[in-house]
Amino acid sequence: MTDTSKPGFYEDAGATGTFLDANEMVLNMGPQHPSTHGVLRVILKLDGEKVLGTECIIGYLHRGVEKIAENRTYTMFNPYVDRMDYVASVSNGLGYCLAIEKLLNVEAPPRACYIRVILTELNRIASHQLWLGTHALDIGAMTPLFYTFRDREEILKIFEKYCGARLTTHAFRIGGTQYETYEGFEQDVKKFCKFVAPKMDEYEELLTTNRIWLQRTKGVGLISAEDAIAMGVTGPVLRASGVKWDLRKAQPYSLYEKFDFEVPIGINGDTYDRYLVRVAEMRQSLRIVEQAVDSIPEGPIMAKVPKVIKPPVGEVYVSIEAPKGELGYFVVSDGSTQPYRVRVRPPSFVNLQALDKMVRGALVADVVAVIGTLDIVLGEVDR
Amino acid sequence: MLDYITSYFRSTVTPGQANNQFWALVYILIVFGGVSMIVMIMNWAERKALAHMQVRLGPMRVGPHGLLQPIADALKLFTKEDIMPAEADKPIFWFAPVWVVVVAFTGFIVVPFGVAHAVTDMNIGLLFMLGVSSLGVLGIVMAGWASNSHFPLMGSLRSSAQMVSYEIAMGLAVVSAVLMTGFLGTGMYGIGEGTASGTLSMIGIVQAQQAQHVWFVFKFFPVGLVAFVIFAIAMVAETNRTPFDLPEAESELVAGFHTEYSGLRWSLFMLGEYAAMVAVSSIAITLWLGGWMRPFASIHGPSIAIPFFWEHPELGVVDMISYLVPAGVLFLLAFFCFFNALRMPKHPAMRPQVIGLWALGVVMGGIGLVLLAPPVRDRIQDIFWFVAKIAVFLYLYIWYRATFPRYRFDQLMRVGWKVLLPVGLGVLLLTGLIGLSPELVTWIKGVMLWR
Amino acid sequence: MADETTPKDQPTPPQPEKPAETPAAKADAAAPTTEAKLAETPAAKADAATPPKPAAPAAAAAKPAAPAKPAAPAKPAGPTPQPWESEMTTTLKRQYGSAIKETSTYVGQKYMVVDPTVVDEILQLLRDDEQFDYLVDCTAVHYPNREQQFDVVWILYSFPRNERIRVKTMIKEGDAVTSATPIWETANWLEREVFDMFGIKFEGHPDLKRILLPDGWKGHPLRKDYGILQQDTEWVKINLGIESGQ
Amino acid sequence: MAIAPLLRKMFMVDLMKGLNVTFRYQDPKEVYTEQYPLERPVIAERYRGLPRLNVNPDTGETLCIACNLCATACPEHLIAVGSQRNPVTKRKEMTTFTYDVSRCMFCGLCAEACSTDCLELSQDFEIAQYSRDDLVFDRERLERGSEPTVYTR
Repeated sequence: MTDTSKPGFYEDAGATGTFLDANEMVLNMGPQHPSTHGVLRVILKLDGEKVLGTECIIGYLHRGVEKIAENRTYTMFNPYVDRMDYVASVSNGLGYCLAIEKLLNVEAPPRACYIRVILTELNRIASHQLWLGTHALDIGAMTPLFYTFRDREEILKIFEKYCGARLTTHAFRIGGTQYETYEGFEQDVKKFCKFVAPKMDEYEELLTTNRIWLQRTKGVGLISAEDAIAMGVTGPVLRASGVKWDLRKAQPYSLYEKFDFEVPIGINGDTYDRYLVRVAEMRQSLRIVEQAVDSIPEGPIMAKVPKVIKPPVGEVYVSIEAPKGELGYFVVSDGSTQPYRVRVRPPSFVNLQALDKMVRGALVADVVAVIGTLDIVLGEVDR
Repeated sequence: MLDYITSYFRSTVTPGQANNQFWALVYILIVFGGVSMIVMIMNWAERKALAHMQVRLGPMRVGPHGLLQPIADALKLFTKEDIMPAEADKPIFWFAPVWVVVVAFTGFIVVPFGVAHAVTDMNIGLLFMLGVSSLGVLGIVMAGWASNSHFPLMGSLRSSAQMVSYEIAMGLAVVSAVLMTGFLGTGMYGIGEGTASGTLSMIGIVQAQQAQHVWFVFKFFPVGLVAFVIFAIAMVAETNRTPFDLPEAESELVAGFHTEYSGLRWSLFMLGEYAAMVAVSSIAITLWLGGWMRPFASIHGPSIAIPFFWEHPELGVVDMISYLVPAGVLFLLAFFCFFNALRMPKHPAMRPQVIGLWALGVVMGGIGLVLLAPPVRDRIQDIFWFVAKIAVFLYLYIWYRATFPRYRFDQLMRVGWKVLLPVGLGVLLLTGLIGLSPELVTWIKGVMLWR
Repeated sequence: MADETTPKDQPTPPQPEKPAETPAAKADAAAPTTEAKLAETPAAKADAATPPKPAAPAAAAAKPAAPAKPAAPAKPAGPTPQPWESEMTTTLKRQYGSAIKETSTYVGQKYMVVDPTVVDEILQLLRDDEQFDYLVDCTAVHYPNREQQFDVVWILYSFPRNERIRVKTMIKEGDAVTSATPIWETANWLEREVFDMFGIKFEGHPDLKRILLPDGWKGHPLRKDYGILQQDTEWVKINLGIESGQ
Repeated sequence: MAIAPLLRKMFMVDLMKGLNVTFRYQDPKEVYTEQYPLERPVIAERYRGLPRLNVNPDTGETLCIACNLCATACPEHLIAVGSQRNPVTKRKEMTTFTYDVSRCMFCGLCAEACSTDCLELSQDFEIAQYSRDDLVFDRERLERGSEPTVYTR
């Protein structure tokens, strides 16, 4: 473990140069803490309640996914990616499958793409709902959590019916999808869309105009567009800073170019904007789902992929717009059945790095709000 | 001795005023038991109401609809291992929860549950109450300091800052209400003849509202209302409840000042907190909501007489109906019990619970019947209305908790100092001006005549 | 946990041998074609065939005239790296000459292989002049059988151009790379992770220490000579007080 | 300053809206909780739960042909199939089958690989056991399949 009590652990240890300056307090937040979203450990250097600096200590959930990948065949590794960002496992699987498909130079048939889009967007809604609930809980509003979880449950039910698992779905396979839609899939999805739209209004009623919510989120965790780009922050966090960039639009994959949706952006890059962006994204995802389910084509769901996947030697980097940001897979193949190297570019990991910048000078309560607003999943940060 | 005990029956004042120590002791025990009971019921009700607001069911397994859950929890907390951190300041760590509970209950000495239903009536009752309830912060600071840990320390520091700043707004609002007791005259804008000095006695304040035929929340509308709202906000802050629950902010400070506490000690903190909630609610009720008075207490209606049942020539039909409300409420509760017993899942495992619910319904109905008996009925009135008002307040507490996010520390301070304090000052000033307006008018006239 | 329930060993071949067949064996077959195609980078090709180098039939696709060497039977030809020429690459090549060893595209993805000595300058230049303002990822690949054991890869993206390139450099074991942290702040943690997993040092990094593994951990797990079941038993014993489960 | 926002702020309309939402939800009809052991959840047909080895319902013979595909497909290598060549029929026959559920991640690759629909992930989700050893299922346990938990008092 990091020895934080060592003198000089922090570069700016105060004017006296000693670490234990009388004005400063070191607060260890986590890894067991209600609002570090898992096992994140943040060491805060405080002046009263003011944060002078942070140090993130991660790795408590490190499982060596990249190492495992080198010892599994391409097909076998597929379920493991679900375990990284376990609240958006479908997106993880999609990114992985797309990367290997690119390596194999095959493309999933349109029907598979549509199914993928539907599930991924549903997963995006689920992920954002989970984020909204926990974020609100961090800020002290406990009720939205239950509403969002209730509505997320409907998505999980669809997942369960479609691929047999609720969280770690393993829904897609290299070259398409394994499962044909079940009887009544379209109706279920449509019913869900109808059901959830008014519920989203309810979340907003509870939070969007609430003065306490506004005070807690406006101007908190500011990050400018330049900083956000320099920090490599992606996803809603970047968009809330005003950068209109969404991989689904910029470099469409899985037939996203066929769908009509908008990329919501924020202005100030504060916590409130990120909240608005994510809520707007949920609605846009609903739009995509509705369009996709209306126009889902008939056809095969699996491209012609050999039983034993042996991609030619080469390396590709394929990334998708996961709910948390750009999720990339850098896969190196040596021509064997096992990947030579799989590198996952985890959005949460990179976004978490911006924490220090965002909370310096803020209060302790803001640290919690900012951790929440970054929407990190420690499974993905630590891999 | 027996005379000493029975002599109090003829008294119409509180045991303290009657100088009857025995009955004072009995009252203390009753109040202690009653408040503890309220805390327990509140515990259950909070879980259930919160759960239902959050589309959950809440406790369902221990007893019918989880009714025995508070008891089970209390048992669990009593039998839990009592952990004291090795580095803690042990005497203070031990003393802090005791202090919190003692202080929270001490205030109840002056709370008038009825015209004669208080332990005693001090002429500075209100001051005593405010003073004692603000002592609670001391226990919290002690707990935070003695834990020798960062989270509790921050929680307790927040708590002390918060309580001090909200005391002031609270005090201003209270003074406004106290001023109103001095302005005689009836009705909302009844501006009195002369400036009788007000009273700080809790019973005196309610009696002033009775005499003026107005709850102070409506007096000098909207001045009284604003003062009440200030107090209502400050009292939530004072009791560390959402949205002002920073000292124990669960998501930031883990549990704030009681992070290191467990088992019995922790439960004492909870007991103290809930008792404090009841205490401040009763201040608000006494000052603004007419204390033990029923709503529309000045409307009596035509007088009526029913032999053996209603023989109060001075009271009217409206009074009679209101006198039946307590029994009615219990019958309603009994009905709910029966209704829910029928709706319980039909499962052999649920059988004891269903039986329990039926039994509870029967008990409720029985109490309701007892409350119908004229002697009981007449004496229970004040207490019933007071407790009913407390229940409304406690419900509000739960409701806030379900809805609001938490303020940040600096914002909390801002609300206290920059919003509530100026508004409180304004209200105080307005109360005085409106109340003194006849005098002011005469004075201005006098000045002009003298010219 | 012990493996007694699955006495059968996993079908994967032992780890370190695996990459051996790839670069060494197949490089010879593929090198001549590339040599003809990319006159600038013969040297880089010859000693190490790091860049995605398909098996022999792939070479045929790249250069139809060359005699196709039948390799893996009935296996469809994989794509090959195509040379990538653009304004940017010519500028860079003019400026750095042979330090830019290769500029190619593979299945439409652009990448360049550069010399480790100039990589920081090139990254700086790419950010400042070519608007590659976003460092997507920085990672490494280990090739134990090569003299220059590590590929360090920077994946860059340009918001204005909507374009993605990879910059690759090859370094020896023990060599250090100049840190990209002054160029992109995001490189901080990414480089720490590369250091943690591969033991590649980044010069000028403000705080180069392990990030995912504990500080006292021995070894760098993503190196090919670090087996999947291997772990720092000593660390586990000291810090967790348990016998290692493996 | 516009008067309407000021009034809205003064009368705390924003807070009232939230209070309204939570108040509305007190309706017992809105309760979403499933009282689990009393009410059984609806499990989807495709649910990937406890593994099961199917037997031929007519003869009671196992459907497994000991092809070892499941063991090969399993990412966690937790399936071990023991087989023996039957001297009479010259066919491979499964003798032992071990499935370590404690390490299973229910990805379903084994069931997909099975060529005879013998190995299948059933809808049983109640697989808690008192020890890790109990989670290593042998052939007999796998053929017994789902054993719904019975709650007794």
